[in-house]
Amino acid sequence: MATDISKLGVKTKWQDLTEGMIVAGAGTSKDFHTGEWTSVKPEFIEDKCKQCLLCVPVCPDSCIPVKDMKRGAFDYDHCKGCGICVKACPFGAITMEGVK
Amino acid sequence: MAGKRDRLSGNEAIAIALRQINPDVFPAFPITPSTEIPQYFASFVANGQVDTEFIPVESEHSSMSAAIGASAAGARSLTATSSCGLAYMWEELYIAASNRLPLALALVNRALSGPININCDHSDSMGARDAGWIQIYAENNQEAYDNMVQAFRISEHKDVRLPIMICQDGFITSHAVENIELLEDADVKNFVGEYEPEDYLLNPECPMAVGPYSITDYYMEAKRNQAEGTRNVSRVVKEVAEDFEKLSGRKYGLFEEYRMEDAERAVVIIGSAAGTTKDAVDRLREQGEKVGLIKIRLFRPFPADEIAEALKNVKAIAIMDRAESYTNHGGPLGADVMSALFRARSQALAINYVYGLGGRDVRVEDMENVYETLKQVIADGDAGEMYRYMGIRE
Amino acid sequence: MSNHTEIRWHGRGGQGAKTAALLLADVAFKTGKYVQGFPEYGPERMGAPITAYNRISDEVIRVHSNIYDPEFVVVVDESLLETVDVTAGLKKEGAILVNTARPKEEIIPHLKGYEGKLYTIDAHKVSMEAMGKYFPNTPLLAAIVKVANIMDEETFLREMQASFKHKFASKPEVIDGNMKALEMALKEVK
Amino acid sequence: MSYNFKETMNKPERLAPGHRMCAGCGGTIAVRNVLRGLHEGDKAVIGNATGCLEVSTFTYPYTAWEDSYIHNAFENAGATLSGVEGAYKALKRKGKLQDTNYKFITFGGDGGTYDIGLQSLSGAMERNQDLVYVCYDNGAYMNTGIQRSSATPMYADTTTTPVGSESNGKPQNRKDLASVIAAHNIPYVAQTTFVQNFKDLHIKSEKAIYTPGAAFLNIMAPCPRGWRYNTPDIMEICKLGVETCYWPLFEVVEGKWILNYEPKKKLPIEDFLRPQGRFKHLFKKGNEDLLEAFQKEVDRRWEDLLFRCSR
Repeated sequence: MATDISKLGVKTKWQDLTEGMIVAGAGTSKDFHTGEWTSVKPEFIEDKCKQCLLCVPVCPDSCIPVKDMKRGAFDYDHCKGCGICVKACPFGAITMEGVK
Repeated sequence: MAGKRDRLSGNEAIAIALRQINPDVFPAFPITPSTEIPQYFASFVANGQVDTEFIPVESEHSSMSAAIGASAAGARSLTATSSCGLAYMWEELYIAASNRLPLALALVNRALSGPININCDHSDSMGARDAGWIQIYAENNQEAYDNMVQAFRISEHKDVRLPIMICQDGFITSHAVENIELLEDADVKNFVGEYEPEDYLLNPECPMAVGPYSITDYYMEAKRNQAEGTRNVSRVVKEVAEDFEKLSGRKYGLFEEYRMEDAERAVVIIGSAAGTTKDAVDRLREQGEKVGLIKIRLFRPFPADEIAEALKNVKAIAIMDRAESYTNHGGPLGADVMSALFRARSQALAINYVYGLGGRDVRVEDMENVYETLKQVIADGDAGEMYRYMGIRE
Repeated sequence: MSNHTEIRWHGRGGQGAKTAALLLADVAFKTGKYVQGFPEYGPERMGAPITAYNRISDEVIRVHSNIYDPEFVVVVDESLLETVDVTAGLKKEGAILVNTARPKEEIIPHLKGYEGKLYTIDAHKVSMEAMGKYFPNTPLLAAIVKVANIMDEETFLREMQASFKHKFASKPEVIDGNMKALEMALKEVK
Repeated sequence: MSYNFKETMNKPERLAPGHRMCAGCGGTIAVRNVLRGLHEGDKAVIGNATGCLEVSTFTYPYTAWEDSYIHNAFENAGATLSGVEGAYKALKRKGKLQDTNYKFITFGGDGGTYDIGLQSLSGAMERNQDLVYVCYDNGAYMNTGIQRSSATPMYADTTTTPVGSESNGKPQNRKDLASVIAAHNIPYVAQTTFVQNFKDLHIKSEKAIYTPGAAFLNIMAPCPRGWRYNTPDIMEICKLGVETCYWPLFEVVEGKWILNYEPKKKLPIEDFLRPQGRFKHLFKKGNEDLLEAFQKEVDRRWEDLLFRCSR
């Protein structure tokens, strides 16, 4: 059974930690919002997007979701604002302050 | 309870126990004097007597690493080693324990380098005593075999889930052919049972992540959580021993008390020299001397209260360490026993001997002399030098 | 301790002194005895002097030390007489068995005044005649069984036959030679 | 294997967001794209040597991995996954694990792979364990603060090979690990990086994962902090690495060396070095000979590779 990580915080007593510090389940890092690390974010200009998806593989933070062969809105909860996607877009559909 | 009489070396005995257990994964790297264990086992694999995945890795660090990987994956796994091999695993020993992985290590005790030496002492396992492993020691091949059969039941118990080290004395028991009584294959299989972990890497129902980075906020709680497993070991060791006695007729506990009923002088010792000491005890008992012996079986976790209780009527104690620990005041067993005595407010006089390093032989006469020394200690009412060497040229 | 026998073997690495000690333990075990057979290990390779030991008893053996005062000593390689104190601790009620073609008179001076009995066997000759190859173990095993009176000859030969059948299951042709070596050795030890 | 970029991008994400790698990290770009080599429906166990990736992707209780994951220690990812893969074989054989296909992929930085983990990697490769070892090579020990590794290029300024009045950075050449692993005569070895819209990397990852036996992928994964380039420029840096022949794309399939890409016009090494702060000193007046020496080494290795691939 997957570990309920909402019960595991820095106030958790030793009795309530998982045995061997394992975490059953996957992808629990989604609950950790690295989007707070930066105030500068890329902006997605949907009108200019041709859905080439070239921005998708370059994201180090898996913040460009793809569904039915189309990219969606940026995941700002996790985006650290590195700006790589801005450069990857051939159509100027992504902009970010300080990146050209 | 059908046993089979046989004569085997300690290494053969362990290998046969492992054949009967038929573990899932056995990564191994040779080192004297444990080498024969993977050798025998490889022949069982080659002849189809087991269906274990035998992985001949390139080092002991890797044998323990692979055993950890296999165990986390959901497989019953183990390895074997000695001496520098164990030292090379050092980091991994801690990881196995902190991950709460119930894997086993057949350790054939040998002196650590340097100088390099292939013979018996306990410096290898004693150096690993704080790694979080269960450590169980054997006096002879029979005990090595019996302990191996019980190992996974202890290690995999849901209240324990800690790795276990089954130790025997290099060459002295590992390479000596002696009589032994083996259990039937089916009895061992039934006794050990199936390994059924709750969470494991190869669980198709639910993935698992193991081996996290722990920030300070969690680390201390994690260590305390681990210690809870250790606290349950004594109880589980006794429970498993009771079941084992029903199967084999052979009785085991946390330690063996030999002629301790009215003993005024006692030796506390680990391993093959306990047998030699029993002969010394018998000789002295024939002369009317009130001497006894405590042979440690479970050294980690250390059954301090029980040992203090067993020693409560004793006037003088010699604690025998087959390892130096360079404290300037004695060896590791000495430290544990003396601390147990202190906690129990014991008034006994105790001395701690370092003996048998690098295969230095221990004779019945040597142990008789130890009891003689204890007699003098009682007469003097003073332990004198509490940290001594036995059998040293000086 | 009733009926407790201790034997020390002196050989050279590669000659099979360890194997001989293990074989002796094996055959004694089969007659219901408690046994120990163990080598004294070092880093030596082929040719270096090595020691092996046996304890054979009617009672459980608990002692795990080497043997210092044996009843019997077997010298697998007579060249060791020059370099090793083979009679050290040897009880005078016991005996020493030396693998040699030489007459006893030539051996005695090497025994440092040992007062017990000396037996000899030419294991080379026996081995070559019976097996066509030099395996000193087999004749020496038979000789020490006889000298130390470990068991009666008939039982010994029966047990060894069974043991060889098992050991040489894949090459039964060598069983006869081995058995012949045992029988010859029982006769030739003197 | 037909390749379709958009389909590859449409696959489920196997590295979740919320990990704590630096903004612009090349390591996680490598990981995400390697994992896209997995076929949908197949499960995986991911191994990981200690390093940035490990401490950042599984900080208790947050795992970024959508598959089972094991971190053991720094130097033993190869051995650890050997044990996992051995367990898989054993459990399958014993009928304890049915109907599920698992693949085994382990990631290590150059520290855990070229250096401290080389023995364990070599062992796993030589035993031909059915796993893929992926090195995300950023050319230094970044986790501990940019110390030199045997993958660090010559003259790079690192914290243990600092540039100073008597030092031009790392004095030694970098180890050619892909060749070392190829010398193990395993079924599949490849070197790649983030070029050609990842086609090269995606195809090689799928091949590595689905080649029975041991496979090794060496992926140049720039580290903006350690290399000191403008973070958004990672794709350009990778491209220059390939176009200067500093980081050639090749495969060794069953012992056969195959060059996957030859630049139409090989660019001078300066083009790759100039954007990186760790090589700033090479462009000072008087250091022309260092650039020349660097170029010579790149040329020598490129010629050597061409020769191997021509046989």
